[in-house]
Amino acid sequence: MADRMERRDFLKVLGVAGGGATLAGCSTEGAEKLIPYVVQPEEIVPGVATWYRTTCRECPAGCGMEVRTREGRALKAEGNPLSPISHGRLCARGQASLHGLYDPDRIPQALARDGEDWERLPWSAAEERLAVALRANRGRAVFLSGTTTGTMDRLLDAWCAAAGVERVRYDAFGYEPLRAASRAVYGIDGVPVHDFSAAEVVVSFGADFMETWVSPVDYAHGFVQGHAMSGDRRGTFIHIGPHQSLTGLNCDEWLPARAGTEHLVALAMARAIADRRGGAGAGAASASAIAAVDIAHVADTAGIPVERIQAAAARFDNGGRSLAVGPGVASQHRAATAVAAAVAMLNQAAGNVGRTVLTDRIETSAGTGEYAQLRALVDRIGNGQVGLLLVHGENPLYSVPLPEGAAEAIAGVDTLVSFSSYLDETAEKADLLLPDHHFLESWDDWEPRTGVTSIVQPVMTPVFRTKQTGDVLLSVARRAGFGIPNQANTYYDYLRGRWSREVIAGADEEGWRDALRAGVIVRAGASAGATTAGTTRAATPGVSRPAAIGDVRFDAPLAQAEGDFQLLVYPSYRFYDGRLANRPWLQELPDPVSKISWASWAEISPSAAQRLGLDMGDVVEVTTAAGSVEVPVFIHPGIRPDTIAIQLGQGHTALGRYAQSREGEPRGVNATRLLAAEVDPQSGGLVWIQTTASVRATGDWEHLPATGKLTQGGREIALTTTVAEARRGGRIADLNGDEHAEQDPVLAGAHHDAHPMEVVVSELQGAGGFAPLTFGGAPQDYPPPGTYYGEYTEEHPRWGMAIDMERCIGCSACMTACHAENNIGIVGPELVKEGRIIDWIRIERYFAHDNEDLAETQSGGATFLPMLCQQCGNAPCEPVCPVYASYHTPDGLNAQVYNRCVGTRYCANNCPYKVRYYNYFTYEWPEPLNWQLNPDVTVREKGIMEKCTFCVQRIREHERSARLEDRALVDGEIVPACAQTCPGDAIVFGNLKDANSRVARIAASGRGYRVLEHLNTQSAIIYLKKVVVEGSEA
Amino acid sequence: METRPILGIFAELDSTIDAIHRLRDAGLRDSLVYAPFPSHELEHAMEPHQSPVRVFTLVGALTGTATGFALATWTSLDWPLVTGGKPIISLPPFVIIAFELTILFGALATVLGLFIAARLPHRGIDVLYDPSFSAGRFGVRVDAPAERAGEVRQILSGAGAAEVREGEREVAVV
Amino acid sequence: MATATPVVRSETHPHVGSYAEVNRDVLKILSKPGPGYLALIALAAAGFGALGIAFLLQVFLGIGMSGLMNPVGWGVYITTFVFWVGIAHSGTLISAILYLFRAPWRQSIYRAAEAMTVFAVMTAGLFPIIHLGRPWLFWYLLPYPNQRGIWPNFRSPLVWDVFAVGTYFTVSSVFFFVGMIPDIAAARDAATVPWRRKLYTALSLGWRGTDREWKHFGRAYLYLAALATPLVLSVHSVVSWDFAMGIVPGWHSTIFAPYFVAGAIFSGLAMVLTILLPVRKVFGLEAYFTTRHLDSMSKLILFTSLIVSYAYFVEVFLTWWSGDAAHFEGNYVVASISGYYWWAGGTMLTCNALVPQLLWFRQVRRSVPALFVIALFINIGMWFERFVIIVTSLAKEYEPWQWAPYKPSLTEMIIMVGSFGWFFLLMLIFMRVLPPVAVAELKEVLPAPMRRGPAAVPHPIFEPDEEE
Amino acid sequence: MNRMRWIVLGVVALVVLVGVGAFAASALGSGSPEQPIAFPHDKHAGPASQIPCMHCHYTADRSENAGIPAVQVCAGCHIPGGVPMVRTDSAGVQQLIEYWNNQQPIPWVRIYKLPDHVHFPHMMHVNAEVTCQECHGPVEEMAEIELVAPMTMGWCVECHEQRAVRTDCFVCHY
Repeated sequence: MADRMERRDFLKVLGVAGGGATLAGCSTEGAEKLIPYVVQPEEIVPGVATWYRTTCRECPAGCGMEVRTREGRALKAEGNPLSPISHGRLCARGQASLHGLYDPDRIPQALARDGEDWERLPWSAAEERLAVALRANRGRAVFLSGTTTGTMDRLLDAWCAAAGVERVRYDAFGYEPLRAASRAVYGIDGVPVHDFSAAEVVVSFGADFMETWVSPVDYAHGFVQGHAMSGDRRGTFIHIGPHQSLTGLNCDEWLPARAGTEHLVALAMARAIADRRGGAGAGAASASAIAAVDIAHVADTAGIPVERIQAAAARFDNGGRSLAVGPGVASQHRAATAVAAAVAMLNQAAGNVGRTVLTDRIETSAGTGEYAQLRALVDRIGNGQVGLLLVHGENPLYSVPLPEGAAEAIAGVDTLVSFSSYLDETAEKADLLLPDHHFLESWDDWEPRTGVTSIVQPVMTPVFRTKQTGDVLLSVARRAGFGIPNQANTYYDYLRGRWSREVIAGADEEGWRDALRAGVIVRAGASAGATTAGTTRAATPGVSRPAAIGDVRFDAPLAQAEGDFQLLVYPSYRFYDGRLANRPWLQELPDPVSKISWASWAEISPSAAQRLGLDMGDVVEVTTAAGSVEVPVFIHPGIRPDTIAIQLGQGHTALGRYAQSREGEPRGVNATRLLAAEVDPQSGGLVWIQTTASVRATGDWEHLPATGKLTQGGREIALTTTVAEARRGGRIADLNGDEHAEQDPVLAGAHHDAHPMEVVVSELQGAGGFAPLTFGGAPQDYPPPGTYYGEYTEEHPRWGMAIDMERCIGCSACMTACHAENNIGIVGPELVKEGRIIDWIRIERYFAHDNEDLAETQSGGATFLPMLCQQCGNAPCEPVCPVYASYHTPDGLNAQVYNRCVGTRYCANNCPYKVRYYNYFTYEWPEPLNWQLNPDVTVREKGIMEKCTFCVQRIREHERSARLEDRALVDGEIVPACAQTCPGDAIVFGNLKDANSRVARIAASGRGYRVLEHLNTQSAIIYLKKVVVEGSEA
Repeated sequence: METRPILGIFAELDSTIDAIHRLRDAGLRDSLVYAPFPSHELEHAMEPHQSPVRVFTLVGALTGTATGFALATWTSLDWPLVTGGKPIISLPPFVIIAFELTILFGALATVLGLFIAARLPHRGIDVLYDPSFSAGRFGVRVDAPAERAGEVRQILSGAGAAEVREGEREVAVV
Repeated sequence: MATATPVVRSETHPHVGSYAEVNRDVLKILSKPGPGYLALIALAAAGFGALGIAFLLQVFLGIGMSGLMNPVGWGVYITTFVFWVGIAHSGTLISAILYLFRAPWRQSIYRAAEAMTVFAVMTAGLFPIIHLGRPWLFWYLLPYPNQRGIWPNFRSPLVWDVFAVGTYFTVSSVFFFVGMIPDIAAARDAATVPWRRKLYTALSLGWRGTDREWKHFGRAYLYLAALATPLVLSVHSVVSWDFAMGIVPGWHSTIFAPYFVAGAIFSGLAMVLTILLPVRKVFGLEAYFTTRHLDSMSKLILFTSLIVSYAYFVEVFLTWWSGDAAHFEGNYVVASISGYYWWAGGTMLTCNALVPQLLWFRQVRRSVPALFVIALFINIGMWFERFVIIVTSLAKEYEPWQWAPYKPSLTEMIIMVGSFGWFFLLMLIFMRVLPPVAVAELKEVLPAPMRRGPAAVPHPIFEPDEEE
Repeated sequence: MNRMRWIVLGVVALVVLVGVGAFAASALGSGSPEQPIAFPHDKHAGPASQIPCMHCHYTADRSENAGIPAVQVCAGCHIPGGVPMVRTDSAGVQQLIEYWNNQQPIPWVRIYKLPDHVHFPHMMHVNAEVTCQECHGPVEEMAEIELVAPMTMGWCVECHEQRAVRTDCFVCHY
C-alpha cells in the first residue's frame, strides 16, 4: 500500500505516558515526556479503567459486550451480564475483537485506486466520487451487504430506495434451509429461538451450536446449564452426523450418520417416537412424512444400528425437555432443507415446541439474505448489467464459491466500492475504499433476536481516519441530492431518532443514558410477529421454497462425484467464515479440536489414515471437480472413515500480515475453492456439502504448528467418572473437615488405582513436615497445623479455583481472554512448531484412543481439561529458583517476579503440570496492536519465565478498593479473565479458606480431585471429574 | 660477629645428608639446604619443627563452616520468602553451602599459611643460589662466623661437595 | 659429573636417567612453538571465536536461538556444562586422591590432569551463563549486599552449584598453582627467553627449594589434597542434585550423586587419556607416561565404567519395580532406548557400557591407539549420557499434553563445539608456557643419586614390566 | 619503575571510578531538566498561594497515577473564561496562553520515574497518609522540581518495613 497509516493523535493527550508497561525500560534512559490532556474528559481518571457497554459484531449473533478502557484505549472485551445473548460471556472471537480494532493492516483512510497504487482521499472527495458514481449508475447500482439488523438495516433500505440502488443480501452462513423449513413447519419467517438450558436431551444434526451456529455463546451457556451434572441431574447430548467438530466432541453419544442422511435419521427418530406413543403427537402433514419412514432402511442408509436410533428416540422423547437442532453449515447438503424440516418435525413429535423451541421469537440475525441472490447478482454482473457495486460487511471473493469468471467480473465492475475496514480479497479489487469504523468506534445498534436490541457505542476515538458507513451514506445522500426519510446530519442523530421513535419511545436524555449504561434493551413479551427484520424475500430464479411440509423434498440426492471421500467443509470456531483470520490471537489460538494454530489441515479418521498410509502432517492433495488443494493431514478420531473434513477460514490471498504469511502467501487453504457455486433449490442457500473428493498423498510432510497430544498416554490427568458414581459422590460436602473423609475410596479421586507404595510414600512425606493433605481434608484447612508451611504469620486468603470439567466445552475462549488480559506474546507459526507457544491457560483435549475411530465405538468425543498454573502450596517450581523469582505469596499465590527472573528455566523443568511458559524471544506488538496492552501487567521481554498469576492485577485492584472503602472482600468479587468469559461457567475462583465461598463449596463436590495429587504439590485448583455416560446409565 | 655464607653444592643425596650431619656435629646449626624435590631424608636430617600450616587450615575451615551457615541463615531471615512449602531455615541445603565454604576457606587459609610460614612470595634470589638446585643438585648453605669459614669448607668438601662457594666469590673446586 | 653418579633405574620410569634429564625433557617443551602448534592454536581460537559470536547473537536475539522449548528447558548447554564439570573431575581426583594414597603413578600425569581440571571448570563455567535467558543478570545468583536487600535462594540447587563450582574452581586453581611453584622455579632457572624469564620469576614467587619451603609446602599440599578430595566428590554430587532435587521422573533419584561422581571420574580419565596420548607422542614423553601408567588408568576406567553400567541397570530396575508409569516411562534409560531418543541412548550404552569392556584385555590396555579410540568413545558416550538424562527425562514428564522432542539448534552446536576450542586453547597455551609435567615430584620417585651406590627400593605396586 | 607503573594505574582507576560515580549521581538525582514552562511549584504551593497538591494532581487519592493536570486546569485560573488574567506578565503564563490557544498539551519532562515493572498505586499511599513531601520533597519550596529520592527498591522497602506494610514481591511486581 502506498499509503502509510496515519494514526489519530489522541495518544498525545493521554494523562500518562501510554503503552503497556514494559520490562525492558529502566530508570535512566532518555527523557520521557509526561503529556497531559488539554481538556480532561469528565469520565476519565487517568489510571482508572472506564467500562463501556456495547455489542459484539464479530459474528451476527450480537452478544452484549463490556469493554474496559484506560486513558482512552480499549484494553479488554468482556460480556455484558445484562445481555440475554452473552450472559456476560464472550467466545474467543469476541475476545479477539480488539485485534480487529488495532489491526496494523487496517485501511487507514479513504483510498481510491490509482493504477496499481492507492490514492489517498479526504473524506469529502471520496464521498463526492461515490455521489458522482451513484448519479452515473442510477438503475445499474447494487448494494451488497451481509446480515444487518436494527437501525443500519433501516437506513440501508431507505438509502438504497432513495438512491435507486438495488439491495442484495447474502451471508456466508445464512441458514437458508433453517429459515425455509421454519416457514414450512412452524410458519415463522426465521430461525426460532432455542432454549438449550431447558433441554435435558439435546440432539444435534450437524449444528455447531457451541461454535458458530446462530447464537453460540447463548447456546453454549444454555447447553451447559441443561447438560452438566448438577445435583443428581445430568443431561444427554447426542450428536448425529459424519464429523465431530468442537460441538460434536462434547457429545455423550455419537451416531455417525453418513453425510446427507441426517434428515432420514431425524424422521426415523420421529417415527420411533410416534411408534412409542402409538402414532400421536404430530400434525397430519408431518405424520404422513414420518409414517413413510422405514427405520431399518434408514439405519442401513445412514450406517447406524437400528437399536441406537430407537434408543436415541426413546431418550429424546422426554416430555418436552429435549431439543433437536440442525442443520449447521457442516450438514448443509442438498437435503439440508429436509434436515431442517425433519428436525422441526422431530421437535414437534417430542413436544418441544414452545418449551425448548420458542417459535414465538426468532433469531433475527440468523441470516437475512440468500446465496441464490448473490448467484443471480453475479450472473447479472457477468452480463454487464451492474455499473456500480457497493460491498459492505461481506467478502464475496473469499467466503463463498463463485461460478467461473465471476471473481473477474466482480473485480471488473466499473466502480467497485468497498466499505471494508480491512484490505480483504474484495476490497483489494475495489476502485474506491471507504473504510468503515470498527464497531468499537461506532454508534449503532443490533437486534440479535426478537425483543432484544443491543447498543453499539464507541469505546474510544477512532484509531485511523476511517468513517462510519452510516455517516458516509447520509453524507453522500446530501451530496447526491436525494432525501431519505428521517434524514439526519449524522448517523448518531439518525440512530437517536429511531430509538426515540421505536426502541425507547418517550424516553428523555436520561433514558438514553440509562440505555447506554445497560447496553441492551430487552422487551419481554415481544413476539416474532412484531419483528420487522427484512426477511421478506424476492423471488429468485431456480429457487422454490417449500410453503408447507408437504413441499419439502426428503429424497434430495447426495450426488457422488469422483473420489473416495465425502468432502465436508465446516465453519471455523476461530475465524467464522474467514473474516477473522487477521486476528493474531485467533490465529495463535489452537483450534479446539485439532489444536493446530496458524494453518489449515484436513481431518481424516485413524482407519482411513492407516489405509492410505498417512501420518499426522503428511500432505495430501484433495481434488474435486471444482478444484484441488494441498493440505496436511490431521488424524481425527471423530470423523467417519469415508469422510474428509477441511475447516473454512484460512487461505487468504489478502487481509494482511496475520491472515497471510510473511511473504504474502496464503496461510493454509481456502476450502471453498473445492466447491462449486451450487444453489439449494429448496432454500436458496449454498450447498456446502456437495461432493466427494479424491485424496492422494503427495509424499510431502509438513510440520504442523500444533500443541498437545491426542491421548493421555495412559496417564491419569483428566479423570472421568460415571453418572452413578457421581450421584453417589457429593459427600465430602462436610466442610468442617471430616477426618475420615479421605478414607472414602470414591473421594480419593486420583488414588483410585493407587499403588500401595504411593500410600506409603504419602505417609513418609507426612513425617517430613509438609504433610500430604488429600482433598478430603477440605482445602480451607490448608496448611495443616504444625507443619512448617505457612511461616507467613498474617491472616491471608488462600486463593484457589474449582474447575468443573462437566461444564468445560473446550471452546478456548478463556485462552484468548487470558492473552488479552495478560499481555501474552504472540509467537507466530514457526515458534508454535518449535513448542514455544505461550498459553497461560490451555485446554487439553484428550481422546480415549488415538488409533481408533470413534465411529467404530460410537461413543462420545473427548474430555477437555483447562490446565493452568495450579498455584501449588508445595510448589516444585519455587525452591529451585536461585533468585526467588518464583516464590509463594502469603495469599497462596505462586508468584513469578518477572524483573527478578534470570531465565534458568529450572522452574519450568520442575513444574509437573508444565504450565510455565518462557519468552524465548522478545515478542513485539506492531503499532497499534500494542495499544491494547494492559498497563496493569508487565510486558515480559526475552529470557523471562511467565505463567498464570490468577490475574493478580485483578486481585490487587479489588484488594485496594476494598481497603480504600474499608470493607472486606466479597466472595465472587474477584474474577480472573478466564473465569469471567467462560460460557459454561466452568471456572470458579475464590478464597478456599472461606468455607462459605462458592469455590470451596464447589470444590467439596464428590467429583473433585486434584491433578497429580500423589506428588503432594498441594495445588489450589480442584477439578471436578467429567461424567461419562455409559450405555445403560443414561 | 661477622658471618659469611658458605655454600656447598652436592650431586648426591647421601653426601648432602652427610654434610648436614657433620655440620651439626660441629655445632654449625645455622644452615639451609636447597633441594630439587622434597626429600624426607633431608627433612629428617634438618630436625624440623612442626609446620604451623595446619592451624591455618583448621581455622580457615571452621570459619568457612560458620560463614556458610550464617550467610544462608541470615539472608533467608533477612527477607523471609516461603518457597515450595519448605521452612525458611532449611538446614539440609544450608549444609551444602557450609560445606563448600568450609573447603573454600580452608584451602585459601592453607595457602595463606604456606605463604606466611615459607615467607613467600620471596623477592629476589639468594646470592648463593644456583640454578642447578632446581635441576637436580643439592646445596647446603652455612652462615658461619668468619673465623670458622675454613672449617666449614673443609667439612663440606669432606662430605663430598662438588663445589664450595663463599660469599659472592667463586671458590676453587676441590 | 653425571658419569660419577651410579645410574639406577626407577621402577616406575625405567627410561628416565637422571634428575637433569627430567628437567631437560620437560622444560624443552617450554620453547618456541612450531607451525603445527600455531595452527592448532588458530583452530582452537577460531572455535572459541565462533562460540563468542553465537553467544552474542543469542544474547541480542534471545535464547530462542537455541532449540530449547516446552517442555525441554535444558538441553545441549546444560549437557555440555555437566560434561565439562565431569571432565574436570579426574584432574583433582588423580592429583589429590592419588596423592593421599601415595599412588606412585600419579606424578607423571597429575600436572596435565590438574590443568585439565582448571580449564574444564573454566569451560563449564561458561555454560550456566550461556544458558540463562538474561545472562546480563547472572550476578543475581551471587550473594552480594545490595540496596534492594535481596539475596539468592539458598534452597535452590542452582545456588549450590554456584558455590560448588565456584569453590571447585578456586580450590583447583590454587592446588594447581601451588603444586606448580617449584616447577616454575625450575623453568625460571632454565629459561633463556627474556619474557619467559620474567614470567617465571614472577610466578615462582621467589621459590628456592630450601628445606623450610619444602617443609611447609609439603604440609600445605597435603592439607590441600585432603580438602580437595571431598570437594571432588561433592561437586559432582551437587551437580547431580540439580537433577535429583527436581521432581522430574528420570531425575528424581537418590542414586544420582555416586553415579554422577563415578561417571565424572570415568569421563575425566578418558579425557586425560585423550589429551596425554597425543602429547606423549608429540613431545616424546614416553619415558614419563609409561605403559604402566596407561595400564593403571585403563583399569580405573574399566572400574568406573562398570559402576556407570550398574547405575543404568539399577535405574531401570528400580523404576520398573516402583510400578509407576510416569517414572518408568520417564526414566531416561528406558525412554532413550525405546523412544524418540533411541540414537542418543544407544550411543550412551555402546560407548559407556560396551566399548570399555575391551579394557579387560591386557593388550588393549597397553595399546596406545586402542586406548585413544576407546577414550574418544567414552568422551562421546558421556556427553550423550548427560544429554539423555537431561533431555529424555524432560521430553516426557507427567503431563502428556506437553510431551515433545527437543532438537538442538545450530547455535547450540556451535557453542558446544566452540567450548572445545576454548578448552583446547587454554590447554595448548598451558603446554607451552607452564611445565606440563611435574618436574620436582617426578624426582621423588626416581632413585636419588647416591655416592655409596644404589639404594632404590622396588615399588610394590608395579610388577616388573615384561616388555622392558 | 615498577612503582611508577602502579601509581599510574592507580590514578587511572581512580579517575574512571570518579567519572562513573559522577555519572551515576547525575543520572540519579540533582538534575532538574529543562521544562517547557518553568513552572514554579514554590509560587503555587508555597506560602504565597497555598494551593494544595491535590488541587491540581487530583487523581492521586483515587488512581495509581497522581495525574498531570490538564492544560485546562492551568487555564482555569490563569485564563478564566478565555481571558488571560493572573500574572500575565510572566513568561511562563505567556507560554501557557500560547499552549491553551493552540489547544496543545504541554510536554512536561518526567522526573519521577519508576521502571514499568513496578506498580506504585498513588491512592494507597495518599490514603495511608503518606505525605507527598515524603517522596517528592518540599515541593512547596522548590522553584524547580528535582529528584529528591533515590527511587530505588531499597528505598521503597525501607519505608514499607518501617510502616509494617507487606514487602511481598507480588505486591508491587506483577
